[in-house]
Amino acid sequence: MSTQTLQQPAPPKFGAPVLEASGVVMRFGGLTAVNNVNLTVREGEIMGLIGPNGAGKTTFFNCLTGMYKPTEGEVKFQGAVLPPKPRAVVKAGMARTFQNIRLFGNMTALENVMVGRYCRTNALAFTSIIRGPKYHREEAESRRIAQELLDFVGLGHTSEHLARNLPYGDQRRLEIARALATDPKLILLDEPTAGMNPKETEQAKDLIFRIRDKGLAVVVIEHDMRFIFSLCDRVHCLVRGETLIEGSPHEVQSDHRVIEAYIGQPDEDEEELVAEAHAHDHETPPTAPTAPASPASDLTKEDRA
Amino acid sequence: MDLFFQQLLNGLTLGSLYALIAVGYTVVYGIVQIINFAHGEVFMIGAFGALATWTVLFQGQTSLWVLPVMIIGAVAASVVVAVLMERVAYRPLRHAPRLAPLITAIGISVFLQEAIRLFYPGAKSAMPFPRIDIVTGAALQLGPLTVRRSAIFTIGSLIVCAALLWYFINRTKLGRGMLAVSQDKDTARLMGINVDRIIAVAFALGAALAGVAGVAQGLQNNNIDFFMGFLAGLKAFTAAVLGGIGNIMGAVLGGLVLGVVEAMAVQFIPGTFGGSPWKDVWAFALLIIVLVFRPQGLLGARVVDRA
Amino acid sequence: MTTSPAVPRTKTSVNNPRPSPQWWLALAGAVLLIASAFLSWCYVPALLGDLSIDAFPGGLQILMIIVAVLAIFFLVLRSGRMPSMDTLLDSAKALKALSATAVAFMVLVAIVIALQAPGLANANPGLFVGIVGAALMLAGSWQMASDPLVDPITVRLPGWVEILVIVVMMAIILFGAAYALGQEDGTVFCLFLVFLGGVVAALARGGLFSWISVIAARHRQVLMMGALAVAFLFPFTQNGSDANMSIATQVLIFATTALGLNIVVGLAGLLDLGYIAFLGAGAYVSAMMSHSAFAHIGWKPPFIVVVIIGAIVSSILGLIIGSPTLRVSGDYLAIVTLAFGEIFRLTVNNLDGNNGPRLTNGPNGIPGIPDLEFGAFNFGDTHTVLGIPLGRFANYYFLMLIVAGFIILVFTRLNNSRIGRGWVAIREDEKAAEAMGVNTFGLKLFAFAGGAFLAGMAGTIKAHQDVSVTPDQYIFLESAFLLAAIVLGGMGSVAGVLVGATVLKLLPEKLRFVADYRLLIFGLLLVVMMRFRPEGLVPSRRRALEFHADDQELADRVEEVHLEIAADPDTAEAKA
Amino acid sequence: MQRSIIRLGVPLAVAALALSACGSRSESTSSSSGAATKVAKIGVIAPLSGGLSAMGLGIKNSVDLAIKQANDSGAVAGWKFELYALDDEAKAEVGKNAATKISSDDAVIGVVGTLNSSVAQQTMPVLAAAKIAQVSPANTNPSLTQGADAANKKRPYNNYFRTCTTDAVQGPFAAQYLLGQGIKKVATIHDKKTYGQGLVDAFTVEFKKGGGEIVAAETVGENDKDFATVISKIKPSAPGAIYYGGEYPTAGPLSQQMKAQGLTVPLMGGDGIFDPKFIELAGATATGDMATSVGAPTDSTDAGKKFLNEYKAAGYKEDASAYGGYGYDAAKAIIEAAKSALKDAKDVKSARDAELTALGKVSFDGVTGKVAFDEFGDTTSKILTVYKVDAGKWIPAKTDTFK
Repeated sequence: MSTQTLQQPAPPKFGAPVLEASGVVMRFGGLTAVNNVNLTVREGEIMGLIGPNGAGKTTFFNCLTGMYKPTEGEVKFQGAVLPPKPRAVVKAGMARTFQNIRLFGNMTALENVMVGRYCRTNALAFTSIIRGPKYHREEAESRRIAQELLDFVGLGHTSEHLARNLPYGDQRRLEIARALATDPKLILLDEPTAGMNPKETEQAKDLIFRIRDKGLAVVVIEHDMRFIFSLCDRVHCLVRGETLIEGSPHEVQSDHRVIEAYIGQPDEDEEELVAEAHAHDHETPPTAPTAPASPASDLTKEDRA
Repeated sequence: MDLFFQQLLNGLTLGSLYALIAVGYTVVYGIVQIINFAHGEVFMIGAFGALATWTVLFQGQTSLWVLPVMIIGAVAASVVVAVLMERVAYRPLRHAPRLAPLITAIGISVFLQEAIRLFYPGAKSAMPFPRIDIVTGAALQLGPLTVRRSAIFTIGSLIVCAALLWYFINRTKLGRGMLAVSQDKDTARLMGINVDRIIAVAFALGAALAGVAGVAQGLQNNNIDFFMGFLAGLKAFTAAVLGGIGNIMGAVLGGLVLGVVEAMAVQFIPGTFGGSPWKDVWAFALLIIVLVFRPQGLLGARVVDRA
Repeated sequence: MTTSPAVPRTKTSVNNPRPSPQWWLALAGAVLLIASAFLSWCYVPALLGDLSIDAFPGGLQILMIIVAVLAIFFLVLRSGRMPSMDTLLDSAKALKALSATAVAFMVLVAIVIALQAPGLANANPGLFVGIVGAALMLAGSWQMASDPLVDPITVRLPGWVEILVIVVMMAIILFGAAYALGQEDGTVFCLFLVFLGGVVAALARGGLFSWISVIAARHRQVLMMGALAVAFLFPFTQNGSDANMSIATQVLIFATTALGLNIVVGLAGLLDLGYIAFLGAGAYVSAMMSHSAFAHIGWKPPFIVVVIIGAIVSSILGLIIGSPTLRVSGDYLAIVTLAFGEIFRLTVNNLDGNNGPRLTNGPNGIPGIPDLEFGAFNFGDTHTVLGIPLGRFANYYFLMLIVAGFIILVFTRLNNSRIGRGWVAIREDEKAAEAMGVNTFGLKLFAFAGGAFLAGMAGTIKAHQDVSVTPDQYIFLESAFLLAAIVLGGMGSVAGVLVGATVLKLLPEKLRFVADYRLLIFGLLLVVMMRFRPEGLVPSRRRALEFHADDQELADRVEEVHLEIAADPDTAEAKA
Repeated sequence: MQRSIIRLGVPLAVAALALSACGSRSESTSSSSGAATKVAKIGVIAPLSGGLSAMGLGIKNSVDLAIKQANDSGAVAGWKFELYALDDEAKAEVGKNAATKISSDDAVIGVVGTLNSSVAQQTMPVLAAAKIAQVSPANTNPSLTQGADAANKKRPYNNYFRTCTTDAVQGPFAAQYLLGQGIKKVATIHDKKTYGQGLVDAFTVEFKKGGGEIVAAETVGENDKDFATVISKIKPSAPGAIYYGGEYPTAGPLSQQMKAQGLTVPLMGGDGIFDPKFIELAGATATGDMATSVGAPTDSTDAGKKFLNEYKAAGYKEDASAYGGYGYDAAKAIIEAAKSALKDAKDVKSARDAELTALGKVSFDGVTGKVAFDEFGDTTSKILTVYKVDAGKWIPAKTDTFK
């Protein structure tokens, strides 16, 4: 279906609610990472999720995408409560990217995206062995869609390159393409511009707008305030796991508590400099700045494992 | 009812052996998250180390005072082998895919077995283990209970080793270092802990206990052979998983439980599925059941899936 | 890194002046080597398959002729007669390797004569002529400089040439295998291995294989056909002797099982240490349903049914073991499968009526399993085809060949399909795969049960081929051997597993004199492989990458091949 | 790479040249000598490597000895025997390869082997197809000769014979002996292997027949080391003796642990524990333990003494081991049969039928007693001996013919 959506015109802002999270609480043993957060995202809306390090943004993401089961509260997607299983969530139409890129390094860009098609195709072992016309049709179909998505994010030329060899910025975009391949209604981007230079950041912003214009709802975690405020329709600010404020970029921007919350945190510009430095040598992604103590870091811990 | 206690005692003896070996698996796994399949062979090497010490130094000697020296010999042998193993085979693979160290481990254990079989004089078949007057010899009668002297030695050495180990890990600098590394290698390294050294120490610790186990086994069954490590190792690993791998006291508990289960299976499971021929089946079945209902083991914390 | 063909052309003309003194030297050496082959090497006829006759080269001498001829070929290349080839093959490296092989070979022969004749006094002039020749070759090729090469990918020969190359390669393999199996004498066999290793190394360094591999990738079907043809023709090279066929059949059964395991380990990345149990399950099912007097199951269905039942039974076992453990960490799976293997062995060892129901005769196993019979065709009899008698084992060999073919088909097709991509994704990053909607648990379970299914199938045939099933055929070591075949050959690659299986089953048969050290070497081999070449001898490209995460060049290389292959749609199949 | 080869090669070459000093131009040592006589090969299939190689090599050497003697004495005019020994690693598959290899050699008249019953199960059919006689010195599994069910015996392959007695004889003999000693309550233990289980089953039947009582029947795993549980289970039933079916590596420790746990009754077993190693493993407390073995004590009969001396004289590295004598007799049997079979045969292949029939009829006094085969190919020799451990040695206690 993503093919049709390509031609679809931008839908009117603030359509029906896609995602409704109410009273979400996430505890790890003693510490409460997310405490009673409500979030509603509507069709065609870009929602920004900001907050200082360790505010529980990523943890909240994991609750939404079924990686964690919220200790309390429920997450409704298009009116239905989702089982806390990533697969089910994806199938329902919610896709995500990762704060620290998690591509399938030794697969080509195209293959990566085709993996995204997995949940929308259904060739079983038997059919894959017999390879009737139906199989070939499906295979060709997902190959075509994957290629289109690569073109859409501007990676069409690199379809046969191995993911691990792509420059950092392209890897982020490839991850987005992979997420889009699952035909989502809502896409959650975890720091999509981390470690990008201003030019790439602009491209990213443009890309996100085009995704929105496909009629998808978008939730973005970002540190880069300028990016967020110029991108989002609404912004939701988390501090120490609790909602500080939600509103239009303007409201949030002008709220003094938000400023306070960020005092003592590493200065944004500084962070950007670091990020740019990394973005220029396209080798290693900068590990997103997270205090070791924060719950957000135990995903990354498992990466190392 | 006497039989129950008798078998309980037998089970605990058997279990103490498993426990001594199991600790090795658990310590290593807790720190480097690899299953050192070759650990069973380290145990076997320990037994042969003791035998060699005896043959070279006190051929024919049977009085108690040679025992400590034999134990030292055993521990030395197994520690050397284990540390070499770590250095030569495992360290280079620390960042390789999970499969690599596992296959290496299989290779090592086959290699060690064969090395002993081929190069240790007379090891092609089972070899008699030296008798030590006080420790082997006629059993003691406590009322209805028959207590083998070797059993006392085995259980005793488990208690002593466990105590020492607990002290080492919680009270010494090195031990705390191990805890740190098991929590988070990279951070520990940043804190200036020599991770390589800690890992080597972990292997050595496990090996030392395995060495003691080797002596205990020898005294108890009065014979050793090059293949003794395979099944013992497998059982010990089962015990480690049972107790919650990565958790030392868990390994001890797991070992004892496994031993008792085996003993009771021999005595009390009725019908054709009972008795000695099925006891191993029951032991392994227990492992699978535990993994189904409590993957983290009896005392283990949540196991992070490292797929 | 892809240099345009133009560059080397100029280069060659620079650092490759027409026949230099060293060139002549090498040529003289080669000629001398050939000449020596027509002289007597050794005074004792009993030794090394009789090298004592003048003018009629013995087996080993012919090997040397081959080396020399190859050397001359490369020398001709070097003289720049065939520029197209010259830019493709690094004649210098090849020559060095070849002459090194020749020297090593000749010296070894000398040593063997010195030790077994005994005394070099029994050596004839021919031997020393040969040694001198080899030495000259080495001296000549020693200082030769390599020319820069064009990347084989950019070279395109007419299709029929490429196909011809494949066919020739296959033919060589066929006769090589036949010859190698023909060698009874361990020493001769070893010398042959030296020769083989040397030549292969030479051609590899000469860049021939990287070229061939590209061709192979272009003509995957042809390659498959060729390989199948070779395998099919092999029994006809044995003119009736079943001695080698029984080995070949076992190699085939072993390889087939290993292929099944390769789906589990190589594709899905699950370590299964109890795989032999699934083979055993199949074998026991078919034994218990056979007409053996020791079989205690009354029902005797036709064999086809038995095959299916056996396969299903073992896949059910797979499910029972897999479903709980595939949820927890992979390490646990390893140990549980190992435990399961033990449970299986103990159980079949017990079910004799005294302990548990009377099914398997316990340790006695089920002997006297009759040969298969499809209609009038009895697998026990010798059938003569084209005047060549094909014995009992040849029959089973053909049957296994069909099964192997089937499993290879399953393997390759699954490998590059939706399912295969899912498996790779899981191997690469299970969490991410899950988050992309891949049914990780389902796929893992399927791989596990599917592998068991295939093993069960092979097992049902193995039972009849073996005539008897006993518990001691299904010990842990056998599982380890299967795993080793995969590791040795190369995870996730069909050719690799075939190579690995052949090496592991054939060498022990031929190298009887190391018999007692076999396991020692085996253990060492595993460790060394993991340390220095974890991806195996014939790795699948992707695996090679996984094990050398830092190797950029390799990664680039794989990419180019990708781009290249993807260029022509007919070979889209060939994607790694 | 080629550098390293040179570094290796040069010294090797030098060494080779040095070797050439020793060693003179010897006349070729090929089999050209005695080309006039025709060659008949006698195969050996036994574990020549691995854990059981000790026994396998013993068999091989004994056969070699028998062949040498036959050739020296010119047993069959115009014929010369040759040894053709192949390793089976005690693995069925490898044994089958060996059998196939042998059966594709037309000069083979008969095969001595195998050690393991499980291997024999796979070699028998292969050799049968080529009508090659197989005489085993060690297989004790009754079904090899008597087929699936003991009730109505049916010989599976007519090319298979054996010089050792089956468990069906040893077990009952032991039972009779114990009853004779006035021991009426016995506990049995076996290792669940073909040999051990067969032995115990046979023992049990006879012992009950004789009015004895089996107070406990246990098994131990082949890899078990600690028998405490089994012993504790048996102990309360207060048996007068333990009858063990299995081999010495398990029996030795079992005996020792029994005594150590206060179960101080004699342990009795078959020829599988009749080995000095048993005493070594069982230790001082082994005194009083018993074993049955086939034939009169090897070193008691003249034939036995003669064999052992000749074996020593031939200077083989490995000693004859438990089955050397049987192997020697097996080879002798094949040669005996060959006397009539090969006498006026033009080649071996055509003589094989005759060989099989002749084997059925052979009868001579061998090392291990009288060598002759019944209609199933089992040895008719029923002479057995009970040995007792005394002062760290096996002492013959009673030699008798089994009725």
